[in-house]
Amino acid sequence: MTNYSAPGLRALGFLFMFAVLSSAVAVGAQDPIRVAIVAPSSIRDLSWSQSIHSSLKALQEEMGGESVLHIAYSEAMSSVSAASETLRGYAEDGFDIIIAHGTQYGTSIFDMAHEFPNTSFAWGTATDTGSDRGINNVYAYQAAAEEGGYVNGVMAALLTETNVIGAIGPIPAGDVRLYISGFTRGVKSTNPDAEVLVVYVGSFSDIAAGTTNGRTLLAAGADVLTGTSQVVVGAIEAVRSAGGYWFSTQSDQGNVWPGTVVSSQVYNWVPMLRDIIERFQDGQYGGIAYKLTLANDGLRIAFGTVDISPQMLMAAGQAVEDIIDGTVVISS
Amino acid sequence: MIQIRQKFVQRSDPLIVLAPILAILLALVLGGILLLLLGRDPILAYRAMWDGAIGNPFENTTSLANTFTRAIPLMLVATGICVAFRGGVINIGSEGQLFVGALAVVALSAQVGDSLPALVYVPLSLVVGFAGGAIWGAIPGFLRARFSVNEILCTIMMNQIAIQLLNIMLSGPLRDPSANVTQSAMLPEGVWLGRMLPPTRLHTGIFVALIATVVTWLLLWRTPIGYRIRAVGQNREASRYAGISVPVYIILALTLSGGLAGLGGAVELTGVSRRMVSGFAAGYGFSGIVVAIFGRLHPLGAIPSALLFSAMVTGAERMQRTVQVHYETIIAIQGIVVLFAVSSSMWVQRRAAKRLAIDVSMSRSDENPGSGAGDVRPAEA
Amino acid sequence: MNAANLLPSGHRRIELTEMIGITKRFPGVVANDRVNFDVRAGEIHALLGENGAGKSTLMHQLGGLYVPDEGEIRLDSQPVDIRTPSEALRLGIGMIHQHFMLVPTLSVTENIALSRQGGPLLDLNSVRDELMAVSETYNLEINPDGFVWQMSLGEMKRLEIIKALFHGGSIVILDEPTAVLTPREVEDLFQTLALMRSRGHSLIFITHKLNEVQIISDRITVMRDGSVVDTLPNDDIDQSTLAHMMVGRELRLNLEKATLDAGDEKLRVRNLSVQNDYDLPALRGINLSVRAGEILGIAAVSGNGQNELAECIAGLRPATGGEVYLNGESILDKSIGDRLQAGLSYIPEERTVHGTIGTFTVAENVILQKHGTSRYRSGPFMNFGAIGEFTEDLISWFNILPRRKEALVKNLSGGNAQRVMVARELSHEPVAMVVERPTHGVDVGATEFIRELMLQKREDGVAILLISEDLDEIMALADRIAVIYEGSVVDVVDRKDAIADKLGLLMAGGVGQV
Amino acid sequence: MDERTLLDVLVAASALTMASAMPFLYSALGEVFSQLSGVFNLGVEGIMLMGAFVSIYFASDMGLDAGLLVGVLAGIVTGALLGLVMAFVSVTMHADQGISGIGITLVGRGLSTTLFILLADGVLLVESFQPIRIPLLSDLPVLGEILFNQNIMVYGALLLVPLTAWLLRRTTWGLQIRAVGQNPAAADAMGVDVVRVRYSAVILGGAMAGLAGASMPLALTNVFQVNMTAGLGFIAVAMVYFGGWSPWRVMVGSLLFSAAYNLQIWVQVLDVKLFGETIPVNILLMMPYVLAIIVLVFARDMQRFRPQAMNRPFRRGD
Repeated sequence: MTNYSAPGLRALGFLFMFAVLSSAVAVGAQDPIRVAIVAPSSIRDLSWSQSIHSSLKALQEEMGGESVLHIAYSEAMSSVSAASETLRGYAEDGFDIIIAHGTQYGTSIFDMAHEFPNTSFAWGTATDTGSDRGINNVYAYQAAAEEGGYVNGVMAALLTETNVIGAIGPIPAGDVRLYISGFTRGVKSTNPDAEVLVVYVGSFSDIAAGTTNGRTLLAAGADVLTGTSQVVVGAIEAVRSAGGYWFSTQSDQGNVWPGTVVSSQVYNWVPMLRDIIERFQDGQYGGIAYKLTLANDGLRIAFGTVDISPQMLMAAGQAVEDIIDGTVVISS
Repeated sequence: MIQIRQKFVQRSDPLIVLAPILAILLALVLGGILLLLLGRDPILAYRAMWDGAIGNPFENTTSLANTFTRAIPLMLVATGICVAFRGGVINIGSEGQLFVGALAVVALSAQVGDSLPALVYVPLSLVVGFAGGAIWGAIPGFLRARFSVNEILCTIMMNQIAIQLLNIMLSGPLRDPSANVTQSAMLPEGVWLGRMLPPTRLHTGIFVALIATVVTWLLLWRTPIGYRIRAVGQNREASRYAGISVPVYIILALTLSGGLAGLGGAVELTGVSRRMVSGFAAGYGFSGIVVAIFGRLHPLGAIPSALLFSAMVTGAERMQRTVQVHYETIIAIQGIVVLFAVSSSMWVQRRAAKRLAIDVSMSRSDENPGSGAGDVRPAEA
Repeated sequence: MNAANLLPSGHRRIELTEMIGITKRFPGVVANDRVNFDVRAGEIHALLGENGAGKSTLMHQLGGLYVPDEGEIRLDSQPVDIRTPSEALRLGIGMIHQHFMLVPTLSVTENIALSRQGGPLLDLNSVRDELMAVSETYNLEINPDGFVWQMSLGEMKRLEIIKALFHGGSIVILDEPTAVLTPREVEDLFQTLALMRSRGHSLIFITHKLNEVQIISDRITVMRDGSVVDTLPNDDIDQSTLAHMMVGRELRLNLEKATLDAGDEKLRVRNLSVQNDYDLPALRGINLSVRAGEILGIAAVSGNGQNELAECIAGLRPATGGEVYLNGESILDKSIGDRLQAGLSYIPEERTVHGTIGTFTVAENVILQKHGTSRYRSGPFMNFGAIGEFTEDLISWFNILPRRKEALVKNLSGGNAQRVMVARELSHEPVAMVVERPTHGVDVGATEFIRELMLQKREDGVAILLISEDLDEIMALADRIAVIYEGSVVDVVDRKDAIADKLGLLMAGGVGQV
Repeated sequence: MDERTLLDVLVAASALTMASAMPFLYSALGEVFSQLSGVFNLGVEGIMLMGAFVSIYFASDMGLDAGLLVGVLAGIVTGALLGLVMAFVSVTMHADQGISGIGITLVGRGLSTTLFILLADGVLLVESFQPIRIPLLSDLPVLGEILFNQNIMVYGALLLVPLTAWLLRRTTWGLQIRAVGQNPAAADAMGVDVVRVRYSAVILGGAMAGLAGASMPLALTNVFQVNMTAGLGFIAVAMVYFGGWSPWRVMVGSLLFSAAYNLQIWVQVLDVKLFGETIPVNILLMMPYVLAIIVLVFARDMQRFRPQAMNRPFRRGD
């Protein structure tokens, strides 16, 4: 995490960054790979945008820090036209790899990809790399959210005592829908008597409404809940206050709510990002549609500190194995 | 005495022009302090802002083109807000009207496909976009005219409803069948507005916007319809006595206002994004209000005002990108600009008005312009 | 301080109030030029002058609304510095403004309590008691729990006086207090003023009505163009001398009216019933008839249905029953535009509300009803050439100042704004006119001009329905006079047989049946 | 499920309605003061956001760890300061109030996020006010659970309703507020300091919006998130119109809107069918707003209570 609380250090870091920027003209072998992220929400949203930023940070550390991998980001780009200009700006500034972390940015990517043949673009959630149209510098990516959803669902089904499980999403679409349907399948496969109550908040930012939705589910008898996107933080708190359990997705929320979050499906973008960087160094700029799955380590199940029974752990492990080897197929 | 008074009216106050500029400068200084607190070099940040907004147009037109591109919907939305304001109603619902206008164009293309020549398709799409926004504006207009429903609140609610409508359409009937996300399919090429300065996305919609502002100006100040809209906006009772149907022109003002916002949506859609996604043109509705106010609620004023604001926003993106200032910090600076500008410009206007008013009050202070029962009884709003 | 120095309210009595060498400038104008003025306890001092003479400006400085640029105000020889209205109130200076300074949504007691410097908690009961005490002492009847918006204008004026007395009211300034009152109410007011005088208040009475000055005042100060012309005791000065001092030229106070034989019936109201804004009956089946070349004056106290009558004839308000005929044709079903076409013209009472659009130019105002007609259009656009010519003609015929068609009406003086409206209405060449309080709040020059115009139209054979609360105006202009009380016509009398006192009585509803 | 009776659902929904109406109540009641004095403060949204951030930053052990009460106080002070800015801009500088409000909203939104990034590391949590069961009353059937098992800030919001009504009706200051919003010239002539009264009302309104903001993380969500008010401040302003500037009716409006939102959640939870079909979620989410418009249609009579001088700067002698 960037430490913003030390302005002096930041100023230094900033000066350094400026040096990097101004020397960008003189490209040499020693220059770091420069990666830019354009994200729709805050990189501290504890979910979608945070997942890609922290993956990239982890990769940076693994590769050797700022001198090897330079990261820039533009967050909270809710306006598509603003994002579009930002993406183009990064390309013009000579960034090597530009990640458009939202489906809505796709049009902008394809608009400009051909002008920057030596820049690698990646976008998701998506499957289209444009290679059928002769574009070869765009990657697409998506997460098989339903897989971890299924695993979470299996555990939730074993954990519930009331046989009522709640699920919360911002709006019924895309990744949210995938996750919740996988989760529901997981619950039903393990405990057909358990009921999954699904509610949508109608907003990505109204966490007070998220709280109200969470409390409603608790009032409706749910003792185990799950949910996706940044709007659920209020709901997790409601669950924690009530002593219930929570299953997370996208980012690891176990460290924030250690006693409440049983497990998180973590989007681990590291392997994908590493692959994109390696290919970039080999001169390949696109053409692959990545899918984060349990099998390719793109999805991880991270456990919190909640005591769980060995039986649950076994079931979760079994579910992961079944999904990986194809015994269980979760089509959305 | 009369002669003195006329001189007063005619002598313009240099502060009228200077004040908003000073306000912006002052706000930027305050914003600079904020940036310093964040550990950023404000000079560098503002240089990035300048580069992003204008740059050096002789070398690279990209920045300027971006600024112009961004100004197109702002101009249209702000012009729409001017019409409503002149008609005596306040339209906060441009955001929703813009969405619905764009959505109407998507619906059109879903129906028509690629079967029309561009020469027909593009104008048709503009008309449909206008119509979509117009309907969304007419609803609060009708409620205002018929049931005296406060249009500010009604249009705020209509925005929320439009957002849900957008979600419904993009996850349902108008969803891109090839992707599992809330977005529409790519529009057929026949409906695209041409781009003028590739690789930038400056598109021919700028002419639509410029023409629309000029036409709106002509409409308001040169035609009987505009005369009536303004008359209703200024004095409903006198308009009624002049035989003007007040409800009709309130509805018309909000309808035209919504239509222009819808046109903004259509132009942004067919010129820039070319498919409807969630987050499409977010924030234009609100910014449009500020632009309209800066343009002194005059359609022609909306042109420079939109360019100025667009430059600020476009520059801000560059600032975020290169100096890594959080976008929301820039929003705070914009807020400060608004506060400074609105207080200073009103202050200057009032200063001028006060000079004039006192001047005139000399000849009126003893008379009785509005006493009587009408003055103290609660008026109908 | 001895008991004789105390006013009934307990406030100190101020024997002598002096304003010495007061100069007040506004940009481009000297509003008061070295004005000297004084008033004594137990005196009613009238301040007479045309609109714009600087009377109100002078008194606003005594009341704390403006601060003088030069000069000094002394109370009992002590110089005082009055910078705010509350400062003035503290010194015992109460001002009764021309516009009602009341909060309509508050009750009478709350309105009074507003000005009381009490503790943080409202003690409405004690305010009510004190209020009733004042009301009894000065014979001012009021319902302490009524809301202002429900009150008649006369009641509101009473409330204003109570308010001024409530602060001690050592000095009470009355700015044109009779403008909205009925003759009966004026009489009551004058009695109250006399009572106040006898109790040692200093009263300043701002007006431009000569007869009132003569009735009530002890001394008269005449102002013109920001300066004092003279201060005289109210002995045998005749009205024309006063008028001459005030205007600076001779005025024809009594217009000559040609004797005409009225022609055919042009406007007829039959069994007309109309409701007011609160859906209560305002007119209860009235009958009226106006013939060509005749002015029918409607005498009524504000709020008795005459405004609804005018609005209904003009088409602004629907009728609930009855008929209105113009030239023998029923017009109730016609739109406002059609009525205009048929030759009806209407000069509404509130020019800032109904009559003109302040933020529009003179040109835009004079074509208010005609802007869509073919003459002022070319294609989809308005024909500014034709509009401009038309406006310039009107400006010169009606002597509207400034002579600029682009001037905004809100920047015109009241008299000139009234001219704009009258010019517009007369330019229709009407068959019949409904005219409401045409000279209300305009200066003497414009009043004279407008009255002459109306007589001119009468000679041209127009049927005129004149609604006014100013009995003098009605007596001067009308051929016949109808008195309306509570939505019914109480009596119709010929001008020749009309006696002002009797009309006043009828208007007040006192002896409607006599 | 079988054991969920309609009564249970209604009790649970009502209890939650109380809690989720709390921020509306605080901010809308504050706006009543402001608007009655003649200042239309559209900046509530931004003030709430700042109040929310500052309060949790003071209260949370991830921030200054100064305790909940200090947090609430900090929120109130922050709100009052922004109220002061609003008052200065609109009363002293005579700026257009609607636009100034948008400016305040932008500043509040931008600054709260910026400070959040600057001062907090990713997340701010707090152990919030816990429900207090009021003895005896909370044992009442139905009502006990709805009304008497809430946290102190919910009680506070409800108690503010009569308090606000009392302040406006029974104090000199309340009378002055009502007067300067209707006829500032008259109030001025009666010696009321219009500017001071307006300042005080707008600052109080700001303080209450700050309190509303504080109530969100400290008594509802336990956590701060960027832009967490999500338009709630605008709805609060709408409530004031619904309520025709009466505290009691504002309360009714706030409860109604919250109830509409809560009921729509229950429709989702219970999977209520219409003509045998599940009602699309987006349609449900639209409903509170549609309802709000419908209520506005019926509340139009309230317009006669409108402060006539609202959005009109006052200058003596105008």
